[in-house]
Amino acid sequence: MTARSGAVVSDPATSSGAGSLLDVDDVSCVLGGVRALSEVTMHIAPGELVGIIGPNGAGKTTLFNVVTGFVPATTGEVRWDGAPLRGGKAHKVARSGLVRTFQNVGGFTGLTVAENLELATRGRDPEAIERVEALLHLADVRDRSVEDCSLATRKLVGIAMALVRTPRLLLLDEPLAGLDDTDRDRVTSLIEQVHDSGVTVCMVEHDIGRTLRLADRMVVLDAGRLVAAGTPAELARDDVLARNYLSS
Amino acid sequence: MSARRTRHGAGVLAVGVVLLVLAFVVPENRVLLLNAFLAYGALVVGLDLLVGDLRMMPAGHAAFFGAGGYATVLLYQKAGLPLPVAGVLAVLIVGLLAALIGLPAVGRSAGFSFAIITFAFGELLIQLIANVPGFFGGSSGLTIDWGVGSDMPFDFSVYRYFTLWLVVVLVVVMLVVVLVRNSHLGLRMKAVRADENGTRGLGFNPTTYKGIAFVLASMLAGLVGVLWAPMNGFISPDTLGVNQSILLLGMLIIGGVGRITGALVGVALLVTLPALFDMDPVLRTVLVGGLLAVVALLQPSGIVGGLATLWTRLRRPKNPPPADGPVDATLEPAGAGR
Amino acid sequence: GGDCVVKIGSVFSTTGAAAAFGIDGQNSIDMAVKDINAKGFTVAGKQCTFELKSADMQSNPDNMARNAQDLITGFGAHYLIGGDMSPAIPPMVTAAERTGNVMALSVTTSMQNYVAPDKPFFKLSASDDKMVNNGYIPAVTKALPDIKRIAMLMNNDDTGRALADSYVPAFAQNGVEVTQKIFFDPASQDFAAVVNQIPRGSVDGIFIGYNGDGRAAAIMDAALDAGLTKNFITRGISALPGQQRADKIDNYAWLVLGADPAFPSTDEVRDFISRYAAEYEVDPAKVTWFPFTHYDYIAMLAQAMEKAGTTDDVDKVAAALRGASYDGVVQVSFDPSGANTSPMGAGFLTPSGGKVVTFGIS
Amino acid sequence: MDALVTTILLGIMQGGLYTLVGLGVTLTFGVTHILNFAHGEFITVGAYAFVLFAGAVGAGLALPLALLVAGGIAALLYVVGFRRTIGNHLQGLAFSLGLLLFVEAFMMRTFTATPRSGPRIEGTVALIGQEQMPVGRLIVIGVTVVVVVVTAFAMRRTWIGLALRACGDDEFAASTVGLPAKRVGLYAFVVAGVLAAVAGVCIALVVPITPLTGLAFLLKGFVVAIIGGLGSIEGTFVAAMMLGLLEALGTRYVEAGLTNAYGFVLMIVILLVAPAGLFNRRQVRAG
Amino acid sequence: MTPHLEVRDLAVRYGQALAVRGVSFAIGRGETLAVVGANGGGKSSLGKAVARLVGSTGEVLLDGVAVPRTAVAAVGAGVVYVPEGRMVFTQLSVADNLRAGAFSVRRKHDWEARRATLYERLPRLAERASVRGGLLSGGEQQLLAIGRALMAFPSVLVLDEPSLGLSPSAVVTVTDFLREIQQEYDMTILLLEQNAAFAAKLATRALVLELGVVRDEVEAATLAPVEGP
Ligand SMILES: Nc1ncnc2c1ncn2[C@@H]1O[C@H](COP(=O)(O)OP(=O)(O)OP(=O)(O)O)[C@@H](O)[C@H]1O
Ligand SMILES: Nc1ncnc2c1ncn2[C@@H]1O[C@H](COP(=O)(O)OP(=O)(O)OP(=O)(O)O)[C@@H](O)[C@H]1O
Ligand SMILES: [Mg+2]
Ligand SMILES: [Mg+2]
Repeated sequence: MTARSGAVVSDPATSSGAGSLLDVDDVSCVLGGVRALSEVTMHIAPGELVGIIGPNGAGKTTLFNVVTGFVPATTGEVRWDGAPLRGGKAHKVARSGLVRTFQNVGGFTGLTVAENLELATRGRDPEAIERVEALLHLADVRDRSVEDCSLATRKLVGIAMALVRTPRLLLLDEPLAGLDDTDRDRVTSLIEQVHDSGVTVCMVEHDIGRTLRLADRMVVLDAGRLVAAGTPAELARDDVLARNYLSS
Repeated sequence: MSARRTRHGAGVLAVGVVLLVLAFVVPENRVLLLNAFLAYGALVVGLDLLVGDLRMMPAGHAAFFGAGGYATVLLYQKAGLPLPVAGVLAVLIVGLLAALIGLPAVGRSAGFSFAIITFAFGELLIQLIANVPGFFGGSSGLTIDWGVGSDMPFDFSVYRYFTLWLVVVLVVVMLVVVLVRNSHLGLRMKAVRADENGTRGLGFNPTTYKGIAFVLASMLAGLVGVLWAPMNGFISPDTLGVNQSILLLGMLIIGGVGRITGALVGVALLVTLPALFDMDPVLRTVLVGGLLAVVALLQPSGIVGGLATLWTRLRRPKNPPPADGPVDATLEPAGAGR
Repeated sequence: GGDCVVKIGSVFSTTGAAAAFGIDGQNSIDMAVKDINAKGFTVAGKQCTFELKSADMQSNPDNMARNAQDLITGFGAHYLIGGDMSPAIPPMVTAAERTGNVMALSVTTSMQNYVAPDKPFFKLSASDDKMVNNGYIPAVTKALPDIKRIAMLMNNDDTGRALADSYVPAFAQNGVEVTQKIFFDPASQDFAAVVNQIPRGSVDGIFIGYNGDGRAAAIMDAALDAGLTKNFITRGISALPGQQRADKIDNYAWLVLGADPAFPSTDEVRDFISRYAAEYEVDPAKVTWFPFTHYDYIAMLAQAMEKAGTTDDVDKVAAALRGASYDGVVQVSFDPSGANTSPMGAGFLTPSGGKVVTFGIS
Repeated sequence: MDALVTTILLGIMQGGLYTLVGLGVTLTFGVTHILNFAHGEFITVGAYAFVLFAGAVGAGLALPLALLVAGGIAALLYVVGFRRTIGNHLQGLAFSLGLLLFVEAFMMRTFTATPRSGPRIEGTVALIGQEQMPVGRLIVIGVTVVVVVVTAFAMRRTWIGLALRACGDDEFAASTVGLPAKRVGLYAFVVAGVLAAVAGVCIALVVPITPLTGLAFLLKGFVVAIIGGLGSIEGTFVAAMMLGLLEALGTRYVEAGLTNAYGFVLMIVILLVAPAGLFNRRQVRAG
Repeated sequence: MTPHLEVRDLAVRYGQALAVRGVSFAIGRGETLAVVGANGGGKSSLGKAVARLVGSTGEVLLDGVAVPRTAVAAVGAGVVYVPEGRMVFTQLSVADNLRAGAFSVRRKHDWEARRATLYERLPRLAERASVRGGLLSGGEQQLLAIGRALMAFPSVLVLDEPSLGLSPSAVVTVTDFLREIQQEYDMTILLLEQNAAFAAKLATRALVLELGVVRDEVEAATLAPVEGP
């Protein structure tokens, strides 16, 4: 398979195989007449940290939606842990350890930050809550209702809720958007820690710099197509890719 | 959370004891009034599981109350089962009905549709009853001949005997609500209220929680019906009607949603007080309507909600100084929280 | 006040769909109580008065259960009167039976089922069977000889079905064929689609059973619009719908209980109507037949108590009511079994004018 | 099947009335998110105003007066009450329930439950075969068609229609573009009130009215608004026609005792097949 | 000469908490002032107060005249706020979203012309003209929100975190677009951003807002981090 840019692209199949955690095979997704994804194939192996980048409207969020069962794929197949996934059972997918955050603000209004976290752990893991609260500096606002928190705090709450659930694969949709530099650094190091503790991570981001630093492997989407995939270094070597997608 | 549960549970039991004493001491001519308070109290408190915790507004809640009553009467009178057995079966039947009609309704639709679908269900039940007069008694309803002349414990009248049971039912309903509210289930229900897609992402199926609440609340309503029909000795399709359902919602909202005290105050205000003062029914309807409208406007969180806000405000030391004055150093800056 | 007070509880619908009759029922009992109390009545040597407490059933029979219980246990009434719709009777009678020693009186059709020689329950109008077979239908068929085929429109409920069962054979006996029985949804407002079921030219008239004036008016309008017929025979409906459409219809017949406000037969009736209308500020043209029936029965009740020598042993009072008669504004009477035998009438509006024909029930 | 054409026309008329009511429900709910149980009272008020004014000043003048009264009351209720409840749908619902009880009791006291007949338009039009149709009912069909078309056009193409849709979408966003959301809610209420009053007048033209007439139609209005897919004009129209025809045909050919059950069965069946209603295009995306 | 937009001693309070505490600044016509600072610093609150979307104390003057107190009138006066977090009308088409932005514009010709210009500059929106706002991707929604605000012919544009969720290429598009359009329409921009690099590209001066108080005023250029490799 070759990317339209003609870039050096590592074969997505290399990381597939028996050990693969998530396989996206030739997935297309048509939504309201828009071809949001077309023939996307990618694989995530256990322990990887994959960064997905691409311009607005490229289909990144849609990819997450398909993978987590919120939106059915029009054609193609998604396999989670070897078993095919079908759309419509988002809560079941979530329960099987495939945890995602949402691009929009996080947390349930009407609940305090602490209640949100308790909800996410299903009330089973108070230590995890304390740990994440400390890491994200959320302890001070734990009794505040999330709708009274600033946008950034709400984003952090959303991420915290995903983290306390000890995911097997963590899908983060723009975790850094809307955060200032301090918070970006905090969240970045948190993602690193989580990854180091053995969680497979896949994140969509527009903060290219931080993503390149974090990721083991990058995937570039544009106009619904997978245009490139490879290690950050591989991508950076390709002038066209670097100019089109990596420069800020 | 569990401390709160204990506190609330104890409160409920205390209320139960007071009501039990009342059951013995109210004068004979006030027994029915007490019964009405107990029955409507249980109905409205149970309804609050849907309205307060999930913001689901059934416009047909009374249908399940009536269904409980009908099932009891039919099982007792036509099938010859003993009343307690008939009652238990009736509650199960109501649960089944609620699951059948409710699950399609709660799963997918917005609040508005839910209100109207439940309402339609109530109307359909009425049609069913009216069109099978031989079995359901038609629009004339069914009478139940239980209790006439038989001996009651403590020398109670039939009505006062039922007061005891209604107290038990109200306490049970309140306990269920307290337990649910202060559990993780309650938390999930609140989350569903805020964002259904979000709960899906957390691995909870919102439909399940709405369904649980709906079936539970309906069964609680059915339970009240189980006692109400034999207590009255009669049940008719009007028990199920939309007017009754609207009244239940009205009581809850006037009193204040999300609180047991709110529900009980609403019932006291709309059912007990007018009867106590023997108010002209038209005047009463006008007053109830007007009151509901005014309370809704001035105090959206209901009377009890309003009082609670007032209370917290009074307990706070001082009103904050106006913002246009010099910035008060003691005042917490908004961002300091994090 | 006297040294004995007799508590009467009345339950009518002063609000809701049935209020037109309910208000008249409540007012007339109120008037009767006032009139009787002005003189008082003597029972076992004591000077007695009535104390009346009224409850509003709000056109919802479910309220009857609570109202009746309240009046019995709360107010302490031994006499319950009212229930302006058939479904209200079971709860009323149940409440009375449970407490024991309570008498119930109602004009409603379904009260018939509870009337028995050993029970303190009385129906304040003749049973439909009797009045149909012995009075109303013969009178109607005689007065309207050209009507040979009719369609019958009834509420789709127990009362409607029961009535159809007694009216169809009665018509047949008098040579009138009921070609079609239509039971319609009691909540219907528009009857165009309903009357559409009747093929044009298949009937000479339409029979409308117990639906209230408004329903009857809507049915008549729909039938006239569809060009079905200009003849209407009604039951439980006043002269009003016919009078309002006098220029569009040929014949209109209605059943008269006691007397008819539109065609008063005697001076007593005339006086009563004007007094009643003035006292309760109602339009004399809109008075129903409820006041005649209910007003006289209160006086009859007092008479029965005088005769029985007790006010609170309702079984004795009931015994005294059986076989009794009373001449008030109109004539009312019960036979020895407690069945109502008060004379009734049939009203007719024809192109040549209106009249009321009375007949006895035995 | 004899009387088929008549029955279909009767169904269309009924459907037209349901459309008028359903449109009002959809409109107020769409813009203000208030589930207004008192909406039916606009029908009652319009109908009574028409009948009373017709007795006093003649039907021609009574029509605009009735619409004016209903529209005025709708405006008043909005300004005094509903406006303050926007954003808290429990509050709006409670307020409307209170109003419903209040207005109904008041109307009952003032006008009693005795039905009243309004002015009737005499005459019938011959249809094919033996069938005929009253002129009054044909006029009602015409009026509803015109009103529905005008409303639909206005919602699609005009400034006010766009304003109504935008405010229903996101009130805060609307205020950032200089749209007075609360005032737009007023327009929605007035339009809904007038539509309901048109329905009320039409009803009074063909059947006797009582203080409970409005509520009965409101419940049908709710049903069609939901079957159609809340917020959709064409959906409301289609659903209303389906319901009207189903009721008329069912009453005529199946069972007259079930007239009011047909709608509820229809609703439950349709919602099982299309949970969001027939024409609901309201979509939200996850993420 | 009076500044185009002047803010004096502005304060915003939510219940007990003060989000903005006595902020003052002035912006000349055609200038862009950035307000930067950490999350929760009160940037959005400040912006909303300027556009009269939240209650505040202190003064907001446009050409020396107080901006009217209601949001609707403020839009009429030319102060338009672009909300953070892409609050587009989710159920309206892109075209209707833009049309809705022009509620305060009387003449049909005016807004149609402007919409045409916007379509030209942002072909992405033109392609999606008949799609519902809520179905656009995050970045597309951001463009739409900005476009919608421009439809009101603002003289002061309050931009709340326009860079949020924009891909690097889109950031370039948006900055270029905003620069051109600012020149063309002679707009004053109040830019609320925590992305300092983005702020540096558009603004000349920047205020640093911390816990609701202005801590510093700096040249915008100094905000830009040293360009990476
Ligand atoms: N439910 C839907 N219906 C119609 N079109 C949709 C739907 N969801 C997404 N789209 C379209 O699919 C395309 C991809 O959207 P998606 O949200 O996946 O982009 P993205 O890569 O996440 O962009 P961003 O970085 O801006 O968030 C967009 O053009 C969007 O308009
Ligand atoms: N409606 C509200 N009610 C209560 N507190 C609020 C409200 N809106 C904002 N706040 C608080 O005011 C402070 C400032 O919030 P604001 O949104 O203005 O900050 P910001 O600088 O825009 O932050 P961000 O970069 O996260 O958008 C925060 O602490 C926030 O919690
Ligand atoms: Mg996205
Ligand atoms: Mg902000």
